[in-house]
Amino acid sequence: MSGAVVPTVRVQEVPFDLAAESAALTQGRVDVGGLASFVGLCRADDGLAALVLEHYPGMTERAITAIAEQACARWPLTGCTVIHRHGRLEPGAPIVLVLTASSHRAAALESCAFLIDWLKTRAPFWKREEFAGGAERWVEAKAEDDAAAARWGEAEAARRGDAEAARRGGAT
Amino acid sequence: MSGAVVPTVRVQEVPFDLAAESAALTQGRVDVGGLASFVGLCRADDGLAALVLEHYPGMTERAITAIAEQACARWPLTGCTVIHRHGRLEPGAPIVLVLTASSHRAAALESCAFLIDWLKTRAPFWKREEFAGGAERWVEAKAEDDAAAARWGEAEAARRGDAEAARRGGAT
Amino acid sequence: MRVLYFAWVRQKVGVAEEEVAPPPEVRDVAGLIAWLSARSPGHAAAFAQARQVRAAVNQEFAAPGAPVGPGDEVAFFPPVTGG
Amino acid sequence: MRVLYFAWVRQKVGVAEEEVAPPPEVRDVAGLIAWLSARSPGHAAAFAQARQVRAAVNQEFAAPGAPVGPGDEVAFFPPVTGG
Repeated sequence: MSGAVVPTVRVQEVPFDLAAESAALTQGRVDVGGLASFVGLCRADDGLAALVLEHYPGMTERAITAIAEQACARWPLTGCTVIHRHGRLEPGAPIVLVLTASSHRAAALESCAFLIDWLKTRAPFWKREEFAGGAERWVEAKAEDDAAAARWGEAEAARRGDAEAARRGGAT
Repeated sequence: MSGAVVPTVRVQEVPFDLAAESAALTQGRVDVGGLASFVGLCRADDGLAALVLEHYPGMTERAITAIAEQACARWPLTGCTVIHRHGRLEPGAPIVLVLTASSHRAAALESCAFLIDWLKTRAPFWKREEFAGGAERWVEAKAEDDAAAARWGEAEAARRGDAEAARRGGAT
Repeated sequence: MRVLYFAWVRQKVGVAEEEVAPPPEVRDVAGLIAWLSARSPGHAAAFAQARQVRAAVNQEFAAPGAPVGPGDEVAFFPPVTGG
Repeated sequence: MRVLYFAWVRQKVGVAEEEVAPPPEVRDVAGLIAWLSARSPGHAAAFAQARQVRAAVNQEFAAPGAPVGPGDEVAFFPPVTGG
């Protein structure tokens, strides 16, 4: 880890405040040149009525923190915030916020994309879709998300000592 | 142009409101899966006291609108907002906001990075740095910014009929 | 040993968590899965598609060969889908 | 023809804009630069490093060979630095 920057990670049921979180990374500072953010929202695909996000209290926060610390080590960030909601979320609701700040815009933009790609494939969440007619379905992990995460160099991460990445894989 | 999405472009002296602009692209909608944003801020490098941004009223708005329309044609966006400030900005002040919304996170993230790279090299702004001691200096265009913009495929843009890109280059 | 289940693995097993005391020959994640599968039809159904089940030991992702023992917290769940 | 200057080009010329009526043989951006350079020491200084000066005709970036004529709005400025 590069030392100074400690990421802010929260897993919560309530909505997050993009403006307040942005201000927390920039207010009173004169060394931040770029602030990148990504907000993931719930879409109403195929008549979706709600998305119910289950998480693993304790492990989910740990896994996200490990990913965020990896981003802080890989890019020269001045700040990093990841907030992921759980519980029942209706279409239009914000689900996840990733915020990265750096002196340089490329570091902020790249680390933000890196974090959201990793959250998709590594953060311990499970999504159940509830449809208007009463049907339910567990969302399956997507191959395209694995591909997006892989472009950040899983091999390189393992070499650099990311034990979690090295141990990744199915239980059987 | 892909038709539906008309980007919001503003060049203004007053600050912008990230939360309000984000809400404008998502509120009441259930088709937005991802909202990417980038805020560029004024850093206090080398004892900088202020950055004075000059623009070309009329042309600056036109050039940014052309770039934003290109992003809307290249990615399946549901919304796109670019706000660029001019005038005297002190360290810590936000300078530029790029917001892109899409059903898919990759489209939002990529188009946001594309827009900020292009703004750096194509938007008609000139920056004068004022230092604590009274010294002043015009900021020169950076080769690294040109390289960042070039990775989005200037040649491809020209082939697709982007007349402005084709005509790019020095006056002499 | 505390065992937790999430998402459809939890639904099939029928409980979110349980305390178990497997015999000493259960040494790793794969061995624990085999032993748990014999506890009930629900457990058997949950682990029937074992390739679809992921594990964590003490809140870290774990491969089938990862060791497990008394006092460990072991979790089973489908592939994760965050973001 | 309306001519606008920005940033250090404006500072060297000494005015932000001016109305000019170049002779008919001034047909393009390069010709206009040559003609303007003779108007004053300030103009000459602004265009001395001509490779550092960019142009726009009617608010579109323009190359040295771009045509200019009466009624056009022509602007000269250093390479842009937005963002």
